[in-house]
Amino acid sequence: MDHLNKEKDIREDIAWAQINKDVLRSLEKPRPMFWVLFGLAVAMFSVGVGCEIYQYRTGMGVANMNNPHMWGLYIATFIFWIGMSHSGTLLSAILHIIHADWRKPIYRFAEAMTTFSLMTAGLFVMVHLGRLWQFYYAVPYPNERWTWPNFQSPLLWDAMAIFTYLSSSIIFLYVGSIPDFAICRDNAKGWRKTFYTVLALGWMGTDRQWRNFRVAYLTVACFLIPLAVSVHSIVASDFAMSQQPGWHVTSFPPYFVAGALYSGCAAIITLFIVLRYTFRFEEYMTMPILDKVARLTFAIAMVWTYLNLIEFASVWYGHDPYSKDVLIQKATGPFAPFWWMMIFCGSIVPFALAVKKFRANLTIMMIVSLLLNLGMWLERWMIVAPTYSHGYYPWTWDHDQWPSFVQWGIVFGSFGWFGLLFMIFCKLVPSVSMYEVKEMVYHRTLANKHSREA
Amino acid sequence: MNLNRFLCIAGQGAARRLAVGLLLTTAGVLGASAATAASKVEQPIEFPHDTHAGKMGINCLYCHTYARRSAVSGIPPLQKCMGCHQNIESVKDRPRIKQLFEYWEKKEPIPWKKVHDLPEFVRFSHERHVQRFYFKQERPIQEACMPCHGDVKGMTVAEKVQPLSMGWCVSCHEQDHRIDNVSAKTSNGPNDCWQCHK
Amino acid sequence: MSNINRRDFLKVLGWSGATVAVAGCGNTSVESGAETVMSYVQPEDFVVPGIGVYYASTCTQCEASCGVTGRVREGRILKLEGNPESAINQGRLCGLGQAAVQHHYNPDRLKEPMLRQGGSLQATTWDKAMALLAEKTGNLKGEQFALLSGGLSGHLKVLVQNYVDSLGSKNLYVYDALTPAVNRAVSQKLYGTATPRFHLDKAQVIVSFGADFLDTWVSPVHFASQYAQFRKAQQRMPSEKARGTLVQIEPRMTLTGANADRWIPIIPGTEGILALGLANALLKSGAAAKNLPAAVVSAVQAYDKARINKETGVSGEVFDKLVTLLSERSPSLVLSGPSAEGHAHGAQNAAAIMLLNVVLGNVGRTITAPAKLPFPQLAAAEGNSAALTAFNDGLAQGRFKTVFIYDANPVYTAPEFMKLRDNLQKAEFKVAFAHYLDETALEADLVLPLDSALEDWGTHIAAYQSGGIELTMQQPLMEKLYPNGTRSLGDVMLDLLKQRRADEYKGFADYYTYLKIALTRNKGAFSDAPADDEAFWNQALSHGVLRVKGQEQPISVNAAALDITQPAPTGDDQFPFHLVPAVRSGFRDGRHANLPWLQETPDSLTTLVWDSWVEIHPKTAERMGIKEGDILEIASKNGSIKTQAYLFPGVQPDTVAVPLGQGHEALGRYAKGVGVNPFKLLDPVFDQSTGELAMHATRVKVSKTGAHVKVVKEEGWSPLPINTQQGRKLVATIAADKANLSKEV
Amino acid sequence: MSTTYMLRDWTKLRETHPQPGPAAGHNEYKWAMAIDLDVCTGCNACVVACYAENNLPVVGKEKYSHGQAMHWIRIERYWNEEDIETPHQGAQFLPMLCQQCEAAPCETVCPVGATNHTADGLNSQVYNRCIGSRYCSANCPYKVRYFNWYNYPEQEMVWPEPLPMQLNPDLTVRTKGVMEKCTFCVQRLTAAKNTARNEGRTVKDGEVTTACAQACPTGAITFGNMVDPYSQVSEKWRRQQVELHKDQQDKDKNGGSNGLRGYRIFEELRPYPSIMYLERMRDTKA
Repeated sequence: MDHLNKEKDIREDIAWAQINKDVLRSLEKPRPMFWVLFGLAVAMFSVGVGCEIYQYRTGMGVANMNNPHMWGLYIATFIFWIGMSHSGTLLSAILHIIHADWRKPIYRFAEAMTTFSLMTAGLFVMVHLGRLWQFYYAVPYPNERWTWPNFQSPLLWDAMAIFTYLSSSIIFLYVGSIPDFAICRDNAKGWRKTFYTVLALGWMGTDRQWRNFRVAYLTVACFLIPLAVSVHSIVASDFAMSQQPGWHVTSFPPYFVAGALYSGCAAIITLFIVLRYTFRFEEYMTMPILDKVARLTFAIAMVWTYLNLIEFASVWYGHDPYSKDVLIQKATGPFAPFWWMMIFCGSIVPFALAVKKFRANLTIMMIVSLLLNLGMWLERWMIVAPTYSHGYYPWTWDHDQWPSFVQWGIVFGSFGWFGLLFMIFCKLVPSVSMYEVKEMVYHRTLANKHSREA
Repeated sequence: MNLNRFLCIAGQGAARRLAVGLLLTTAGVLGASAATAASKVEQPIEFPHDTHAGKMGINCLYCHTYARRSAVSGIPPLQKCMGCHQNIESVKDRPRIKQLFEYWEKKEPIPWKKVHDLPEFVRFSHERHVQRFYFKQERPIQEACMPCHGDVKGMTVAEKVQPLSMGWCVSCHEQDHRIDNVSAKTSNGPNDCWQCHK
Repeated sequence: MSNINRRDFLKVLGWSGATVAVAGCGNTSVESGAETVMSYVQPEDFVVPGIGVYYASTCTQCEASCGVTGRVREGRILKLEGNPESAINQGRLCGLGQAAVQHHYNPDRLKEPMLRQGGSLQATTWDKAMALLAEKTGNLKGEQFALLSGGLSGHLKVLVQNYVDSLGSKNLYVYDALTPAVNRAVSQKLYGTATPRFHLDKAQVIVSFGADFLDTWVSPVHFASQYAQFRKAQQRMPSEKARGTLVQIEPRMTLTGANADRWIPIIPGTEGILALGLANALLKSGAAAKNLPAAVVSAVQAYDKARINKETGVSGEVFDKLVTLLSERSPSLVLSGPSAEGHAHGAQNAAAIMLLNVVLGNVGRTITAPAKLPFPQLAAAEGNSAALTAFNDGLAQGRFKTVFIYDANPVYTAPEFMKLRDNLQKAEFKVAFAHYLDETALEADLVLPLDSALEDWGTHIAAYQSGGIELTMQQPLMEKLYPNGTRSLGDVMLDLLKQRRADEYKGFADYYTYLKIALTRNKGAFSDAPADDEAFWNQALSHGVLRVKGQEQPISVNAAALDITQPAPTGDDQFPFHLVPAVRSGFRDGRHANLPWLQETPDSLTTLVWDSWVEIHPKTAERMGIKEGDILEIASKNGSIKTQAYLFPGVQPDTVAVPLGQGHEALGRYAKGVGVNPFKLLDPVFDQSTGELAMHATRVKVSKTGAHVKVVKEEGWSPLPINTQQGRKLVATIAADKANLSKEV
Repeated sequence: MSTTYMLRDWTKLRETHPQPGPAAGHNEYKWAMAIDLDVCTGCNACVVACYAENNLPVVGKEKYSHGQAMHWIRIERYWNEEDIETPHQGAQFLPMLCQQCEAAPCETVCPVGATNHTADGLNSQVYNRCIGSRYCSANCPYKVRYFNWYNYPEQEMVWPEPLPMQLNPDLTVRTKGVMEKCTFCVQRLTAAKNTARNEGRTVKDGEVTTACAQACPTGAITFGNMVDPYSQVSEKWRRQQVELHKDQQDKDKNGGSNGLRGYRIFEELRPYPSIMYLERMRDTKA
């Protein structure tokens, strides 16, 4: 019974009214600081928009891509954001299925993260297109030209997978927060009242509603898990299905999924700390929970490292001299600094999570989580760029191509966009699931009672 | 693909556009933009096709002489018009003919307006279609031209009666057509993108 | 067909930007009545809209005079292709030739005559201009007039010559910076003909001392097709079933060198020594010494292997291989090229090299005499640089009052030491017949814009005739772009001649009629010419080639006439490097630098574009700590240029090479300010016997400036100092004797 | 490509391995090339010919330096690794253009099917359909696909008046954001096929050729129809014992010491390229 002598995930004597009060406080009129940060996000986003407009009117050339560097930061960042999106699903869906109830206080914002990062990723697919205004050619719909997209193309699978994943995770997020909307409705005034009334869909908390709710929630959760796995496997097959050296690797799909969960968890840690600080959620986002998330992250980090090593090994001992060539270039060529940085951030830094003392220190956790995310972003870039600069065909090798400010600007902007959405979310939707926390408290008390009786 | 069939049955122009439009608005828009309705064009001289092709029954290829040899059917050179009209005293004083003579004296070509204009990236060959549907199948010329140009006999200046849009072309290329007037062998139009897209 | 008619069916039909589609602008529906469609008033029945018509003409991009056919659609010339009728290029055409359309459509072409008023050039009219010419040449003493022209041939040459005569002047200077004049002179001495025919296809071995016959030398396209025969064993006579072997000996690798089985770098100027060494060794190994004067035989004794190695830098082993190769395989062919001839002792070098053909008994087998041209007045007058020297001296002494310049850009091509720009000012009235406002035109007082080669009439007889003599026809491929702006030089010359000898020339309305009459009059001179004049003329135009009945003549050998004495190689501590001004097939002497296609086409060997560079051997570079892209200063006694370094293994270690043709101060938007002009550096060294400017005799010193740029090149990044296949099987190479050619087609 | 065709063509053109002729759906034509590297001198005539025929934009120095040149055919120049010091055996030239692969890596990955296989065994690129995902180029082992990074017709140095009058009306000028590549001069092929059809025959050997092959001063490039067993090109392939549908030629199986010069680049990647190169020869006695 060692969990007894451990610090508790959540206080069991906390009053339900208290929970409502604390959480609803996060929806109150924002402090000035909020507007400052908000303005910052808007500024970042508009930088991105500016760059995109420039690129849209002048042509992709301004991104300083070339032959062979046909794809650039866009695709890399696209994968990064898709990866991010796995956090929510992991916490809410997977942990929900396996009844890890410590997830309850933190899954809501994780899900939001899923949705928003997917929306961001979607944008990058668009930004990447040479003829954005013709994107609808990729949509399979019966049209006057009698033409259809090419269903063989991984890119098309991508588009479809992402769309499905996005829509279902939105549903998941929404369904999951209906009871909370009801609570908000009951406590809100003015336009917020109507707003929440609409969203709450007349939730009264009757037994029947609860029963249906549970079924619905579970169903969507189950539906979401395979999606989450498939979506990143498909993103992986964008590369694995192609035949370029360094991409044409069977282990890519699991590798990508692991990477996704990894970056997802890292991002959760970051936002966990941020929210805990801004909304004073110490009561709910407690250190033990952070500790659990951190340990989970560490585990995934090790899985990722393992898969990484597998990939290197398979390339190194494989028959394909070209891929080996690329691998060597990654380690020694012009991209070496970034590549080693990625190894460091991705495989070395996580060991900090293995240290209990560090796990207990918010500052360190913050830094670590940011480093992890950096590492994961670099990983994606190191998948895309080196293969181009050193592919099959030596005549087109290009080692001094560097993304132009346009590319950097749009990547930068995407973070603004994400922040923007997230801040709006925090002010409209309770970022801690009230009803589930109540459940959690209730279960814990029961559990303790039993153990005391025993 | 069955859907396509359905659309095909739903037929050309409006009906199909409606069907598509119901299925997806974007498509509806495209369809509409593609199939522009019959439009009358202001020409420098209001040339009466009905008289020439209809009353006189002149073979289309007599004036549009390049159609059998070239991708473009060609607007008849001024010389062609004069070839006949110099000797037709009866109509010399008609206003249109007067105009014609003016151009001739100035030795400058008539700035006809294009009626059946395809996008510049389309590689369409009159030659092939005329060869197949007129010479090989030995149909009357009007019949060979009608599917695209409509019943010119009934028009004064030519009017665009078909959408001349991709789907419209494909709908005909997908059908089987007889090789010639003797054998029962049929074949459909080419379907490589590059056959029409340049 | 009459001239009037031509104009009508060459008319441009309803041209607008829209005629060429921009794909994917996404407008899948086209509004009716938006565009007008034009038709001919009176069509020629062979002109069908939508179908290209081909007209034969002649390429004037270089002296080779290849036959071309132009594809004309709706009255626009779209593309030039080789004319299969022409024995010179047999339907093939090099990049330079194809780029002629860009001369024609060039945005920087002169569109109207310009007259210098108050220091600057102002637009004027042709009538004013012609009147002015009449005035300026009216009461002029013959010796006060000079005409500097590029290479001339055919009837234009006659007209120009006659005009110069009509002024009582002797000063017609035909100048070309790049013609192998030394070679011509020595050939004349040795073979009795300046332009012997070479039969590359018949040779088993070709040893070329810097003759870049695949790219820039004499008649590249023709030699290229012969080279193909020479290489493709299966296409040769059964008697000689071997694939021809090519050895190239030169300080800087040319395209021909790049295709050689053996490329031998040599210290510039010592080619003659090597040649004599070979002769010596061959004679020792029992080559027939017939028709070799004893003097020569004894003279070559002095050149033994040790000396060769010491003075030329060619290793004994390589030397031996070469000797065996030449003594085993016959017939062979030895060519002498610019890099051997561009020295003070260039003629001796050439002589020593050509002597090998006598030693090897190639004369009469792989080298024969050209047929005799019945009308010498039409024969090509090839330019030479001695002409420029003479012209420049005349200017310097202020002997010329009125100067005409046609088809030459001396201000750009003349070396700094000539001070030509200043000397030009001494002539009081300078007329430039030009296509562009080039450096020379800018100095002129009157600039007269000429028709492009694709708008003009003309006849050409190439100096180098591969088989029977060909007279190639040049005819307009479309109506003039600037009908009132540009004129044909032929027409201008006729008008000028009418000013002088009205009665003599009144019969000729214009250049066109002049040509027609001139040709139809003596059509007897051409083989299979129809009796009827019109038929003959139409045939001439449709084929673009007239075969001249010229009787064959045997080739003679006069080795005694040769001077083969070789000076001892000299060093120069202050200027340690030899400078090779490398000719680029695209730019030649720089006149084509404003053609975007040619600027964008990578240099075959360095793959650089849009710039100049200095080629330096990697080892030398390493020694001097030079990296690719470092800006180097190349300084000779007469000036210096700064340009980027390119590490190039195909250059002899004490030699640097800078490509010609770039570094224009004017000419046009694509050429201006691009790269540097090595002409300016050249030392005042001249070939002793011919007075030709010795292009390869300049010594320079190389120093780093510290600046560095990214070299813009086609070749990819490579971890090695030079670009290799990185172990991929891209270009596979097989030993010639391993290859099984018997099966090939 | 309507659905009917889409499905039919895929089964026909993708599943069967490309035996020239009906098996692979080549009814009358299978265009292919043989390039003899022994006579290719690297003179760049083909490159200029391509610019002239296919309305290729001249991008200028600055864009060239970014690797954004648009040449559909490029002459590559390699040096021999053995004698880096002095290239005694000269340089190695390779004309590289779209290999018109039978199982083209680019075709399968295009999301909109803008590039797909024609019944003549060409690898078509439909500019109007292209949305510029650049996946095709990403997957091309030869990197012979070129992307319109800018709207070249609008760039003032590219086609200033009157240069546009030279543009070939038989094909378009590509706008920004679309991929383009060598088409084997499809506009010429189509014209030739039309003429042939009108006369109720198929195109004769030598009746049509590509701009590069036509210009080549040494005739290094042979172009023709592989379905026609008597065409020059199929003759060459046969003599070299190179078969279109093999990813390893029988002649190469036992060390390949048979003196035959024919080979295809990156054959082992199984794109089944339609261009056969003939090995360059060097006389070792020289």
